[in-house]
Amino acid sequence: MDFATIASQFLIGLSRGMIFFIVSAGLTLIFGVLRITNFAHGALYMLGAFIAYSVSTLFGQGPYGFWLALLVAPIAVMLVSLVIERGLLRFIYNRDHLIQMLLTYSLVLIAGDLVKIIWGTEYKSMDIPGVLRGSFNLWGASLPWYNAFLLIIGPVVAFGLWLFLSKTHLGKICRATATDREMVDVLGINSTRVFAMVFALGGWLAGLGGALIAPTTTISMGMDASIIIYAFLIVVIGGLGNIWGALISSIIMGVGEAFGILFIPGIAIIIPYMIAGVLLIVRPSGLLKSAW
Amino acid sequence: MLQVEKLRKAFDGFQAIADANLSVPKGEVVAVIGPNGAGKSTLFNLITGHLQADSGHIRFQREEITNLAPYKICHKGMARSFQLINIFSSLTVFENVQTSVLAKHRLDRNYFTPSRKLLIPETLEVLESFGLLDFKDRSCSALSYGDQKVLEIAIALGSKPELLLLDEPTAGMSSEETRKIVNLIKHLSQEKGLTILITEHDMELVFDVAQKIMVLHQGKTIAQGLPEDIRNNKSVQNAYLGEQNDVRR
Amino acid sequence: GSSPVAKKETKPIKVGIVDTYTGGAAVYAKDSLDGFKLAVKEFTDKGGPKIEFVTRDDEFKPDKSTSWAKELVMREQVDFLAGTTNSAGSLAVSQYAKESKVPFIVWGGMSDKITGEAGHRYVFSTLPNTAIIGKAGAVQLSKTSYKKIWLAGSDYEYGHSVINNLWSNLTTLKPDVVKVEESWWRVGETDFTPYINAIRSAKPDVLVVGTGGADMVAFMKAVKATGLIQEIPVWAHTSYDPATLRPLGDQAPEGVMGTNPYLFDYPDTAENKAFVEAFKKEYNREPAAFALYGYLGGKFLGEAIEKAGSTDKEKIIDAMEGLTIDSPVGKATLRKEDHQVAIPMSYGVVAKVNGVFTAKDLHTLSPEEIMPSIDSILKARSK
Amino acid sequence: MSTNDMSSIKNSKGTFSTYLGLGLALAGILILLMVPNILTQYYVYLLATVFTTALLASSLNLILGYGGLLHLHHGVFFGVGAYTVAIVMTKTSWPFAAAVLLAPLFAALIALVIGWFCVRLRGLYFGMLTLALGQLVWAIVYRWNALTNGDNGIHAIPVPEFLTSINSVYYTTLLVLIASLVMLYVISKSPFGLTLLATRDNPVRSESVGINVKRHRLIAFVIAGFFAGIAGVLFVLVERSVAPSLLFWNKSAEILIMCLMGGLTVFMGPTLGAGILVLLSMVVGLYTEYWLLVLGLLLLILVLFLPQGILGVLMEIHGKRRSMRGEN
Amino acid sequence: MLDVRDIHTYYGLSHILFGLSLQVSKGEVVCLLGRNGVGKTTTLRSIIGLTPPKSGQIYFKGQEITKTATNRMVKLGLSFVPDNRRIFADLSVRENLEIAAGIKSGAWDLDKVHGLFPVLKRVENRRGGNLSGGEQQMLSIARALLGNPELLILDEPTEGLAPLIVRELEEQILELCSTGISILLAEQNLKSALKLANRCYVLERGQVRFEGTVEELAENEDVRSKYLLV
Ligand SMILES: Nc1ncnc2c1ncn2[C@@H]1O[C@H](COP(=O)(O)OP(=O)(O)OP(=O)(O)O)[C@@H](O)[C@H]1O
Ligand SMILES: Nc1ncnc2c1ncn2[C@@H]1O[C@H](COP(=O)(O)OP(=O)(O)OP(=O)(O)O)[C@@H](O)[C@H]1O
Ligand SMILES: [Mg+2]
Ligand SMILES: [Mg+2]
Repeated sequence: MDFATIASQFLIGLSRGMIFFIVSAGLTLIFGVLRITNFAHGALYMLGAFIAYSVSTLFGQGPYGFWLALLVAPIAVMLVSLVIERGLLRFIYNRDHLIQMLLTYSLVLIAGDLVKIIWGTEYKSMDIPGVLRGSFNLWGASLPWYNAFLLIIGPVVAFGLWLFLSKTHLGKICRATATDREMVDVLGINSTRVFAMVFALGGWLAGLGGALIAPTTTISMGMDASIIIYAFLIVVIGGLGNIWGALISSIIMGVGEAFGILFIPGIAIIIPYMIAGVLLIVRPSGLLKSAW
Repeated sequence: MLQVEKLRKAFDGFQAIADANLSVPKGEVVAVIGPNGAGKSTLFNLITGHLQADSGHIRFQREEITNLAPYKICHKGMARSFQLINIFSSLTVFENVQTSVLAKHRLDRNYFTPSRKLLIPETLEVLESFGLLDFKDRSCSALSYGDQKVLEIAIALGSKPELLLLDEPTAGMSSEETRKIVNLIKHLSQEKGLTILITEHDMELVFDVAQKIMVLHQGKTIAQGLPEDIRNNKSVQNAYLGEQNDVRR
Repeated sequence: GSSPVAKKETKPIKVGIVDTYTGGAAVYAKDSLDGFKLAVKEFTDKGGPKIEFVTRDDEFKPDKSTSWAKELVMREQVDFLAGTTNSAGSLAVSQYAKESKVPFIVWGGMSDKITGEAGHRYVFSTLPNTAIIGKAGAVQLSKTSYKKIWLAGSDYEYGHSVINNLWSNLTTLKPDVVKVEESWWRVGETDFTPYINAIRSAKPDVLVVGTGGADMVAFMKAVKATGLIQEIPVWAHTSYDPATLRPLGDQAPEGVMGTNPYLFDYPDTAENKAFVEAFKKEYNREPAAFALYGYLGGKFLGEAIEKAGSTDKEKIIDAMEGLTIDSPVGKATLRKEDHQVAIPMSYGVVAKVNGVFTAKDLHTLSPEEIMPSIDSILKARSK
Repeated sequence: MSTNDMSSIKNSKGTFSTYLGLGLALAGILILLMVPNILTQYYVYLLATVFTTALLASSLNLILGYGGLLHLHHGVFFGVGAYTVAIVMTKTSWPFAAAVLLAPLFAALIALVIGWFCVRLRGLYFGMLTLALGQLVWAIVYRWNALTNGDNGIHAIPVPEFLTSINSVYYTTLLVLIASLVMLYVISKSPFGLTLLATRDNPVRSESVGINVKRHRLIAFVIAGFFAGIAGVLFVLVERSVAPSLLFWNKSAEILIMCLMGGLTVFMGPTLGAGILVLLSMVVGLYTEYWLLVLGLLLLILVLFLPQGILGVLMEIHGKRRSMRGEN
Repeated sequence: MLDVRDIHTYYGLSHILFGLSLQVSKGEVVCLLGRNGVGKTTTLRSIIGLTPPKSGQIYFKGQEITKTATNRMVKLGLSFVPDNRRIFADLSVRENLEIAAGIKSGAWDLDKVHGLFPVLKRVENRRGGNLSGGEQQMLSIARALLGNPELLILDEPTEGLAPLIVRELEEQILELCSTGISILLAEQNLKSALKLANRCYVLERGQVRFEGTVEELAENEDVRSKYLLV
């Protein structure tokens, strides 16, 4: 195996990890602050992809379509999340995990059929924007521009989240709310607003993930099911609620899978579960400390 | 009966227990005192296996028990109560104590005998000695705070220990209830011959019940001895007790 | 107009359709259902046999397929079963069809086991299965000079079966081919670049892919984005199918080879045109391959009822065995021995013609060329 | 009733309601025994499915309701049980009895392995690891073509002649369900069950009264796996085919919903939940292809308004009435 | 300043407060006394809005706050230090303080708080959850002060603290009132109550049984033995 292949495979794995990160960051954020395991996160991601498709179709799949979709879809998903939070989730914050999980699972079921009602059953596809088409030569191997684009977007999102959580007042409040919601209220901060905001932010990230993945794949019902298990595994491996853990495990997952595909292509399907199983057995409570 | 030697424990680089030494003679009531954050609860957690020590030794009846799992330590004859109430919230008062009695008799893995037929007199006896008999079929979460605190100790007694560790048994209790607990401790020690290790901030209580006192300060044992000696120990006074008259009152 | 035959009071034949109307695979079930409905309508219009139907959604879960099949047979008392996009569902229902002696027309499941080793008197298939697809691909590839072959596909029955059949046929047709390696991706894979990168580094002569549904479109996109096709030729069944090309827009990779059982504009015959027109009129879209399969299912059933002159299930089965009908793709026969439909298949490459992506260099493979031999099937069944 | 008897009723309250419960159960069983003479074949089959699912859900409840462990992937043990029968019956020449014996044992073995890793974790971590390891088992079943036929599944699984008619399948599943439920009930009332409740309420405390919490949980896990394996055997009897979707996580989610629907805190809750869900999915499926939408909405209502489950609510009302009577 | 009128509070179905009334005037230190479980904490939680009363009214500076959301209390000038401290375990000591700062402007800032509790400066970067009970209590009070309260509500501030610390804390509280903050305090410890308070309310079963100045209470042997058992 030559160096170019290994290096490019590494970068491809990294870019794969970036999508994982963007989706699972939202999941882990919501878990950390709201203490809710959001099964519907995959559905929000799927919604992001479908909305991105609709937006870009509205502009005839033209060059601006994608960028506009990238802007609009996450915001639309954020609004949907806000409705979910205000309309449903806020009634179950002090219930146990199982109840919360099942509530979000009910949203998965509902979302699946709603998407079918709204967008129909046909496969949808969205164009890669002109400037990101094709690939470039990398030491003799080739790397698609779009993957390179993801390699930039991922760290930008990560850095933004870090700034937000550790440097802004709001970020600190988010973390405080994660430990004791009632006390946050006692200190004069409106915790319901914090919850709503965090859930919306998580939804925004899911929508962003969906919009980013949309041009590279087929937009279809069922794309939620395939991402959600990945996102869960990543969040758990990283340490529940820990964004940096999610970043690390996303990279491990993406790169691990890429190399699995390179070296044992025949059984690539079990690699994520193997990675997850091994890491969780070695570090049962996640790579980094749970919830901040 | 219990020896702690050169015990150390750090949390993320913060030395919570730095060189703690303690010996508890059989049949005595020994009190561990020290300011808040001195490491008393941590010491208890190390002794009962809820935390893993970084170094040092804990011996119970001449047997090394350092870093053994809590349930194994319990089987060796050590039981404890907790600073914060720590009971089986969905069980009845009776079942709370029965659970511990069952575990004592290693019946917790009996699958086919209905548990309401097992070890009833023994459980009732414990409940009776704690004055909880009247509530036995109540859900324990319906008890008052004081009664829950008593139940907390009753559960520990259910496993018929030789050494009982009490972590602030009277925290948040009224003076009347505190008096009840003092009497209970004296009863357990004098009538039942139980060895007791206790932490308390209530100095009146400590000097009332303890035959021996160990003072912990910033994770270190700074003094150990008879109550009178401790009372007069200068470094102890500085660290904890403050002026003498405060204690005498 | 009503013919005198139809005047005879016959009880309608009731068909119970179990198929996947939820999730990613729902698109096929919808197509085949519409095709079937068109066929039923045509019979009704010309006063032919009365066919009623009910549908049940199995959510792509085989255990649901059988439980619905049982409901349809025992409670709804249907005479025929049909459907199931999920191959495992088809096989499960087929087993029940055999036990309950209720004939089952498969127009969704593509596994070669359905009419192959697991075939029996009560199961019919009106779509080309993976054995046929694989053999067609082998025939096409055997006409090329490629020797070093990388096999890849979606990690599920369809993918494996197409590739296995293709490979075993190709090694007979062209003994000097060698397999470089194989790679399998999960169904629903969103990012094919790591697979393509790994394949590219091994420099095979050709990449042969067995993937379907949503994965097909995503895979084709990746072939384009990575520029793979400039370096390594690619073969994939249905690569130039409108269902693949339409969503791709201008992102289709030119030059990908493939085979296809049905195109609405090929063969350019009157029968096909008529079918496309009728379908368009009913549903306002062009028929895709699964529409044809559903249509064939309806056609075979109707004509068999007419031929049998009876609504007795056993007699209809007898009539169906070996039945040949006129279809949009020419003569279609349900082979007597294995109940597998024999229709021609096309092969060609993806190309841009007048600014639109379509197929070029189309050739037709006759059923004789691509159907697995009866001998091999009987051998598999006797195992 | 005069106030004088009040105290005696209060004392015998326990036994009285026990007898009432027993009487109801017996009457129910009698009716169920007559079902094949009353209902048509399809409903007999459907009830057999209900029994299978009920056993599966009840076995999960030992871990979920009694152990308080967030076990998210119970379907795996069910699937392993079913696959064991399928593989033994199609790939070996061993007798059916061997398959039936092996299936729950093998399911319990898988539970032991998965549980061995999981019981070290708490709360959601426990749940997530069950999910990850369960999906790993699914991936193996899905991928191991030579043994499992991959996603094609195994069909036409041969079973002994006397178990082929729907009625005999019905009686078999019914009897196995009753026997298993009785066993699960006995276990839940045994010291093991009481201790399991204690570990659910307060694992730290349990440990310090001398309970080996991890081992206790592991044993509960294995027992639940064993009974799920039995349910897997019943599934093969009823359907005679298996496919990997049995081990996929959304199957397990369905089982969780059943437990919740019936009520986690009530022994018969999961059984009731299984019955409702299986019957409902059939009835709704007749009218619409949007069953999942309906299920989703139903679940939403359940979670928001009836989190104790249907039986849970009934018991609560019953309890309140009783305490109201007792107070007077 | 604070006027609680005839409130009835429930936890679910259980009736805890039975028509309880109390007043706090500006600059006063008022102490709620009573044995375990008489409803001191519940009274404070009712005022702050964590368990709003089912009936009765609460006025603060003439404005009715009976149904006001907890998170608006700080803005109105009410800060609360709960009995179990409720430190944000995962935030550093400094972050714990920063969060509370800036909600309502006033004299208290980080420096001033550090001046009152020098310990907090030393452990600034430690995780809140790793502090000992006493440290947590100080942090909790400091955090409440950053809300610049006009009325500070303290629930058993000396519970579980070492005598030395208790004394220190008492001094700090007295210092606070000298800055003009009114204080409402729940205590079991009669000694510290007598030292700190101007007026006392003695509770029993969710009702006020005695109301008067500290001196009156000190003289009233009857009430003390009946309700406080000392
Ligand atoms: N969350 C709750 N649910 C039900 N009852 C409660 C709850 N919290 C407290 N109680 C009950 O309310 C009553 C009053 O409790 P409260 O905490 O107000 O007492 P307190 O005077 O503060 O006692 P302490 O001195 O122990 O702090 C007690 O009987 C207690 O058992
Ligand atoms: N899990 C932990 N992680 C980090 N630090 C800890 C942990 N537990 C305790 N500490 C620290 O160890 C020190 C000793 O705590 P400990 O609870 O043992 O004190 P204590 O003597 O029981 O005090 P108190 O009388 O207030 O209960 C404290 O400074 C505390 O912050
Ligand atoms: Mg302590
Ligand atoms: Mg209180």
